[in-house]
Amino acid sequence: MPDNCLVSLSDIHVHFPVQKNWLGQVKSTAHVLNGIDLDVDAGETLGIVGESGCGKSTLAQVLMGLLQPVRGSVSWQTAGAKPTIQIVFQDPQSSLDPRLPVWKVITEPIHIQGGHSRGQLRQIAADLAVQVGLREEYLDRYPHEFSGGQRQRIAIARALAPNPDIIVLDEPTSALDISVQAQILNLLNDLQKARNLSYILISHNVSVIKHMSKRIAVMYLGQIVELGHTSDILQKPAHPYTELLLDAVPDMTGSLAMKGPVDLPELPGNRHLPSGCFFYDRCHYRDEKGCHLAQPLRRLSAEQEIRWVRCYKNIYENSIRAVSTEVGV
Amino acid sequence: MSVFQIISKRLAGLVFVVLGVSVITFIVSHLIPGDPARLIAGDRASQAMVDAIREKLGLNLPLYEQYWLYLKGLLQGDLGTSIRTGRPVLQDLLAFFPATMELAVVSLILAILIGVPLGVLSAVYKDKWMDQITRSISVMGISMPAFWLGMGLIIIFYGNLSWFPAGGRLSQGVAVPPFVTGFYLVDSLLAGQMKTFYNALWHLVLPAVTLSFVHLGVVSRQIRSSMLEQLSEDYIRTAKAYGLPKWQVILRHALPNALIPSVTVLGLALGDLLYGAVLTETVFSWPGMGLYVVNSIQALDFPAVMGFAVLVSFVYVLLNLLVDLLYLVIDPRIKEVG
Amino acid sequence: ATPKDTLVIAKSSDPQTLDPAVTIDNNDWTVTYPSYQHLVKYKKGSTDVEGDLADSWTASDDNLTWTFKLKPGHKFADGSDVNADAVKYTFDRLLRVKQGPSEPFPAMQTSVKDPLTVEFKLETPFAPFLYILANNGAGIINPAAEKAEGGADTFLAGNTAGSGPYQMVKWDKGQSIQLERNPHYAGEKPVLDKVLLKIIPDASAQRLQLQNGDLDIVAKLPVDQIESLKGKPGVQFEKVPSLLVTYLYLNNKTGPLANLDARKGVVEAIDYQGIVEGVLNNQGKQLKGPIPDGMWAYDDSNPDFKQDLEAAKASLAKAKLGKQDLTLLYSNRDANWEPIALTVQANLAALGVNVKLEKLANATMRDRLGKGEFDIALGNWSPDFADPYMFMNYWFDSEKGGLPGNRSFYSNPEVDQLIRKAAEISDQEERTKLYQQAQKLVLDDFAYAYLFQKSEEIGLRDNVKGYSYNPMLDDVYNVQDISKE
Amino acid sequence: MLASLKHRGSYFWYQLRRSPMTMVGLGIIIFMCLAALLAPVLAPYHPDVINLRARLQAPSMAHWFGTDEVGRDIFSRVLYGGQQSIGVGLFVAFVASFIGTIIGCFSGIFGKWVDTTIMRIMDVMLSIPSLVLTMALAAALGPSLFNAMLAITLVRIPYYVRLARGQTLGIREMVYVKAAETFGASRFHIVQWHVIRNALSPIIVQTTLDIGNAILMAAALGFIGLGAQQPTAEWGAMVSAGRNFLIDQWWYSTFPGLAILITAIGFNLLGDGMRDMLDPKQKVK
Amino acid sequence: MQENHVGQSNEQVLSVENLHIEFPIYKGAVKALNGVTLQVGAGEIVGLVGESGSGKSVCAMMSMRLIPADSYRVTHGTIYQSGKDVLKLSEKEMRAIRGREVSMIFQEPMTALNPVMKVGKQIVNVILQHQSMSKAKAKEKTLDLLRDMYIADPERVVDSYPFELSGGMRQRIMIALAFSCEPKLLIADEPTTALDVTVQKQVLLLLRERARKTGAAILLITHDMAVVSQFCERVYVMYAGAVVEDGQTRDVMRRPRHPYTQGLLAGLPENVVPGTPLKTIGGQVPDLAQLPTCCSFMNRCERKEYICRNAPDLLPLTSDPSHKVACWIVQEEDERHAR
Ligand SMILES: Nc1ncnc2c1ncn2[C@@H]1O[C@H](COP(=O)(O)OP(=O)(O)OP(=O)(O)O)[C@@H](O)[C@H]1O
Ligand SMILES: Nc1ncnc2c1ncn2[C@@H]1O[C@H](COP(=O)(O)OP(=O)(O)OP(=O)(O)O)[C@@H](O)[C@H]1O
Ligand SMILES: [Mg+2]
Ligand SMILES: [Mg+2]
Repeated sequence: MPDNCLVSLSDIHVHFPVQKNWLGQVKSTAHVLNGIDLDVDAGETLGIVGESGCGKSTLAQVLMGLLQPVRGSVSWQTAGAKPTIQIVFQDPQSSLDPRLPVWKVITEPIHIQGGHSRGQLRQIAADLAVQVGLREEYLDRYPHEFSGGQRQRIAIARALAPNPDIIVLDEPTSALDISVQAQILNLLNDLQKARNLSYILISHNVSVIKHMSKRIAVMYLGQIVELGHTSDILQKPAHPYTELLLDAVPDMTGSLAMKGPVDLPELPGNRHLPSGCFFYDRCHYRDEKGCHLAQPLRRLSAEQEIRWVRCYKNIYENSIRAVSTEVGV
Repeated sequence: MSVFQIISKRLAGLVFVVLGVSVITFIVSHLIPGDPARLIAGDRASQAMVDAIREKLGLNLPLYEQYWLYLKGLLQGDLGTSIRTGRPVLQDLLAFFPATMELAVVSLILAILIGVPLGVLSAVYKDKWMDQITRSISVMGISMPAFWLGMGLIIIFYGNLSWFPAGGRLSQGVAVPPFVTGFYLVDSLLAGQMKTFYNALWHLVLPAVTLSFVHLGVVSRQIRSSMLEQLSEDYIRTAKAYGLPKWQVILRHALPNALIPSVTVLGLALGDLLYGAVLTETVFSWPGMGLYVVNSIQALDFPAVMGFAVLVSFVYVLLNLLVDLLYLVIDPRIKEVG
Repeated sequence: ATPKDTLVIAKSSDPQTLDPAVTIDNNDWTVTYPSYQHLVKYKKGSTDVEGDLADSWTASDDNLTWTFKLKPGHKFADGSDVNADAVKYTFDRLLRVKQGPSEPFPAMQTSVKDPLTVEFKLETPFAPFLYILANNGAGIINPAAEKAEGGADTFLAGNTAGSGPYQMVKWDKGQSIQLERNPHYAGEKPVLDKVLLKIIPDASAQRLQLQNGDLDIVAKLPVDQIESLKGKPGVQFEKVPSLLVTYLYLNNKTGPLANLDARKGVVEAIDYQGIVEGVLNNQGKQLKGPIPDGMWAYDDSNPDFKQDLEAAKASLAKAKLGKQDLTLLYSNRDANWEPIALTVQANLAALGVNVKLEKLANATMRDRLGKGEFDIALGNWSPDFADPYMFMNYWFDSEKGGLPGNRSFYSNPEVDQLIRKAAEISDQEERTKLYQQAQKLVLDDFAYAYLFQKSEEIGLRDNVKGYSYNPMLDDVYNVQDISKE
Repeated sequence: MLASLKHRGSYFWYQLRRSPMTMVGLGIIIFMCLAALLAPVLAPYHPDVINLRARLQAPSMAHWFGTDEVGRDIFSRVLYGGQQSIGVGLFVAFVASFIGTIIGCFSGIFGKWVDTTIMRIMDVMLSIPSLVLTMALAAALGPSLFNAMLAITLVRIPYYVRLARGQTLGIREMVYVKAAETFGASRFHIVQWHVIRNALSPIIVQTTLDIGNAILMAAALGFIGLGAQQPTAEWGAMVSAGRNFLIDQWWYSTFPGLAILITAIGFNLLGDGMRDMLDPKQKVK
Repeated sequence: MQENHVGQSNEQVLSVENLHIEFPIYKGAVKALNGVTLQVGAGEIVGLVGESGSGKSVCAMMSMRLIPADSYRVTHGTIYQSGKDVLKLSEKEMRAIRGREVSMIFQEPMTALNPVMKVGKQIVNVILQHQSMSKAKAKEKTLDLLRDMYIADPERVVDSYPFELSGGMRQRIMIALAFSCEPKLLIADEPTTALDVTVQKQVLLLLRERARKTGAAILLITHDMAVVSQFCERVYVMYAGAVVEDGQTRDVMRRPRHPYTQGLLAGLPENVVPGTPLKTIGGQVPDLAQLPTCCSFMNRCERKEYICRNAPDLLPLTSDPSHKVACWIVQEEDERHAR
């Protein structure tokens, strides 16, 4: 484990009871996280991609301490005080209380910690507003009086207020327009440099992840199926799911390609976990040799100590993708 | 949730509610100053006589013991004996309950038959004159003191026009149908007594109109707001985008969806109708529980008041159960949701 | 319109119980009184009594033993004979049940001498004994009721078992009660087959139905309804005297009115004439003292009460009431009480005395009355038997303080002595003297404020013949004498 | 800030003007409240002064609404009665919503057994016939307008508890509350900062609608004789007293009855209108 | 992309001409559309992109006149559907067109279907509305339509309620519904925004396949540039209620001419080296209730000049008439170059 590791998750499992019988006994369970191992280093941006419902937001909630895992542990790796962690949610509309003026929204985390006068809080709010590019005059307005991008700036200001070490960004730009998305991504990058923040960036927009993060984790059905440097993974996916995902991402070049018949990708259910490889049903490469067994997350090769994959087959070798090097404009 | 689950959950609730209701009414009715024994014995009775009666009724026991005795009876379906009439409370209540229930049910049907179309029209023609009129009607209904309306109707339709009878359930000389459900309308049809049926219907008109007018407002207001909600939903846009005729969209798509959240309101409205009947019954000499209860409270007839409260809350919980079951039928989504 | 063979009478509420040994409510007597016979009955329209089941009777000289001979041939509705055993059964049961109706009866033994002779042995002499035998509670019950399902107590609560001209055949709770002729009734056969008592709680509805011919008889209409009904075609009114009196209890024992001058002030302040005119619409007359007109021992020589604000002011000044509020209790039992209470309040307000009105449920009001927690309260009183005893002994005997009758908690040994003596002797003239003497004393003490005795107006359809009112039997109709044209 | 308030004010007026029904409602309320407040100035007679010799007079120039059975001027009594009736409505609605909201919010935010217990008690209270409970309570406490008010308030509380709890459960799921939890916010903070503020509009709407409701309920109690005591003028009690005179002295019950009807209509129209206005779906930015 | 032009003719299934629409609100009106001009030829696949609030949905909804009649005002312009003037048709004539000649798919497959009606019945209803056939026939046809959507067991699916199906499945049902009466035009308003990329790909493929088979034209509304560039032959770019650029997708994506389009594409992470700052457009979208008379992009434009105080028209470039731009500067520049 590297020295600058801030937090490490090991073998996190989260289940939700979804149906109870009349005695209150659980009849069926949603297996949302099924063994997550992950380290987050200081100052890095870790991207997490995966399809809808694979447990990304749940993972964020575990990190925030909003959920207690049923198994596994979250360990904070610093010697001194526990690092502060904050979160920015996807939808800036619903993550800001519509009835609070902006300065109160921004300073809510420190207000809760206590010990600041009203005047101090306003000053802090004003400072933060400037940092995220909001005008100080706006502090008395209410969230609905702002555009989507400005609201997301407010949310970021609020996350910065307690001086965090880590910020979890749960789809921070997916509710925003392209032109605004660019502003927010730039802002996040600037803030990271200025404050040596760590980001955990959750998104299903691969290009955003690619732009922002050095390292990414690909999630599938509550597990990390692939982990490694962004450029490596995008170029040479080692897991069939990653490959499928990357194939589906539309790019700016060429036409939509028809690869085989139009099949119906039914998303996996998390009520009953498969006994073998979780991706078995959708996998083009499946065989009867090892795929019926549960797959551990293993190191891809001895020399690439940072690259991990949850597939015993080595599709990596022949999966070199043509990554577009062409840039528009 | 399965039918079984719903029923078992509600039944557990029923026990709790009935217990709670009995405790609260017990406490409250014993808080009322006054001595029922004295009431029975009469003004001029001596203290010795009053004491004797008190002892006979068990009113000299400590309160918790009285309650315990009451509870024991309750478990055996015995609501105690009315202090005022000397008859078992259950027997008294059952004599009055069907009349109240018939009035309430007919009023509810009336309120729904008129209120739902009004609500739909109001939503479809939102902010048009149609909406203004239907909303005026419903606000009038909600704001109308029922007893006042009832008195007015009697004066006009009995006093001046003689179109309807002044009160009661049947005219004198009209055969009372054999007891099956206690609803004269139903029983007379079952017995084939058409004359009784028409007579009973004729007697029901004014009280039912009075009582339903109030709830018509509640119903149409509810339907209006849930219709408005549904009409702004995406699937309505879809239906329109595929060229379905306006009224098909409204009646076959929006209305069923709007009725779903309204079922709770309608079910509870029946409960309210039961209580609301108290005042209406007084005005229309309707032989229901209303008058009985008012008299019982004034006569400190604890067992009767408690019996009434327990019975009505029982019905109320059963109505909730019915509403839950109705959801199973009309809302396919329920089965899935935990 | 109503059927020819049926008399339709309005009632405001269902009877509570039909057991003669339990009911003390005139409202129940509408059903029970014509269903039972009594040893003696009131003469038509009078407070005097005559034999009903009893052919003749004698009292011993010490007024302790009463012997009654029964008329032969009277039969209960089930056909069995009315005999001495039934009489004994009735009175034994009455004293055993020991509820309201037994209250006026002195301790006594009943014994059967022969099938048509009964004897009552009283423990103390009781002058009005004969009169209480005409009470509803003394209706002779068929002993066969014992064998009914649930026993007599349960059966009699909801059924009749008597030998009167009618019997109850059907009771639709909250709607109507139907009486039919008793086929075995030995007296003169009633004209009408059936009597239907319709339960109509609302006075306006009663009035409209009478006007429309859906009712034959309506009693107790509010005065204003009567006023406007008069002259409507098909409706007639019978004005009848009544012994129902309305008066104010003044708390003699505790509170500001324990002071004689304060009571005097209150009595002098009230606008009696205004009440009779304004509230009653002249449907009644002022009282001159505790004993109303129509009852023997009534003293016409007493002056009418008059409002005299000057005198009242002086009396109140003497009493030094200070800033104390007076509470006035009343209930919703009588529609006239509220305007009366308001009048009293206004009258006293004119003298600077603040009266706080409290309108209570009847049961609650009784509770307060019994405990003496009031300054002034409104009350109605009607005699159960036709004897001044009903007024004088109940109202003024210091031992009957509180609910039993002396609601003012009045206490005067001299009065006690006079009225107790009057209750024991049987000579009416002697008794009149004693009662009038006592009456003078209590008037000087301002024990109560006597307002008025009401005269009833009964509304009838104009084809109803033979109705007569008995002041002792409020709410009871002489249905056996009534016919319809 | 001031500009924003001013803007909101004028926006409120704009919406009001667009909804004539709401305007009518507001107009009625203002009219009735003014009439009640100015009763001492407007009333031609003292409301309690009796005149047995001028009883039950038909409406005339001297007595606009006629007189009652002790000769009091009904017009004056209707004016003064507004103070009682509207006062009761306001008191009941505000106190019940205040208490109910607080209980409901905490019930919703604490959840678990606290919630279960509170909601069970509310279930029980709701399933007791409300009129009976009110009557029994009013009888137990002794008849007076104040006690009737307390009784109605007590009976209305569960409705607000349910409403506020429902709102709280909804708000508790909002992302901004999730966010506050990540800052380590206490439940008290969440209720104070987020829940109360956001649950307020539907509660205010309900409160407005309930004022009319409470006026009707107080009138019903007055009608059975459990409300205001004589000589206090209160509309329900007046209707009840006039009931025996309805056929010939129609004016006695009719005017106080109309007053109840109109006032209740006013509050209902305003409440309806406010519901539409506060409905976020209809909001135009 | 020449191979894509199968079945295209000169017939225009949808033609919107200089359309201005406003919604009256408190103190004024929201000018939602300010001169939109767009054409969709038969069998053509056309994209409509723009930021949120730029008027894409209003434009689509207006083409089918689905906006409540009393909530908007048409201040200028015309809409033609296969030669019929949409703004002048009666409601009944409009109903005959909806679903029959033009269909629509919406963004949220979750809410676009009636939640308490079985999906089969919903499709059957639409078929019976427009085609005279027996109910049994209509049911048969529904099953066929679902089979065309590669749905394995259509018998089960027709008997399901929408909530029992996944998002992708529901969107397939919507596509089946849209093609049920073989319309000439399909308007798809962000049909894949709510879907995962893997599902999005399948849905888009299906859409294209069905359109090809039936000869229908598609107007695809989206704000995903990548989807447009992969899927559409031609694209309209909207800004503040007006079309600012129109041309072959390849041309527009490779060589955007309007400063707004340029800014938009430059802001895409796809188009820069990872980690480097993204280009952004300064300023904010104008308030549609207070639109200036100038070019609506002027206050954000880096190249603004005096002339920009008048609103420009969408005009073909001299150098490439199939490429139209609404910008004085660009038009002028192009003319200079061409000369
Ligand atoms: N409280 C809960 N009870 C039951 N199931 C839950 C609960 N919270 C989340 N889930 C389930 O857990 C799964 C993962 O949810 P999560 O929100 O973490 O997904 P996600 O990856 O963030 O998806 P998205 O990309 O749509 O945001 C989903 O299937 C969801 O239904
Ligand atoms: N009924 C209406 N009343 C007032 N304004 C409206 C109405 N409908 C739409 N608008 C306004 O019209 C403008 C265009 O809205 P539209 O929905 O067409 O945008 P869009 O391009 O589809 O955006 P999105 O990408 O968010 O779907 C918006 O500013 C919107 O607020
Ligand atoms: Mg998520
Ligand atoms: Mg849109």
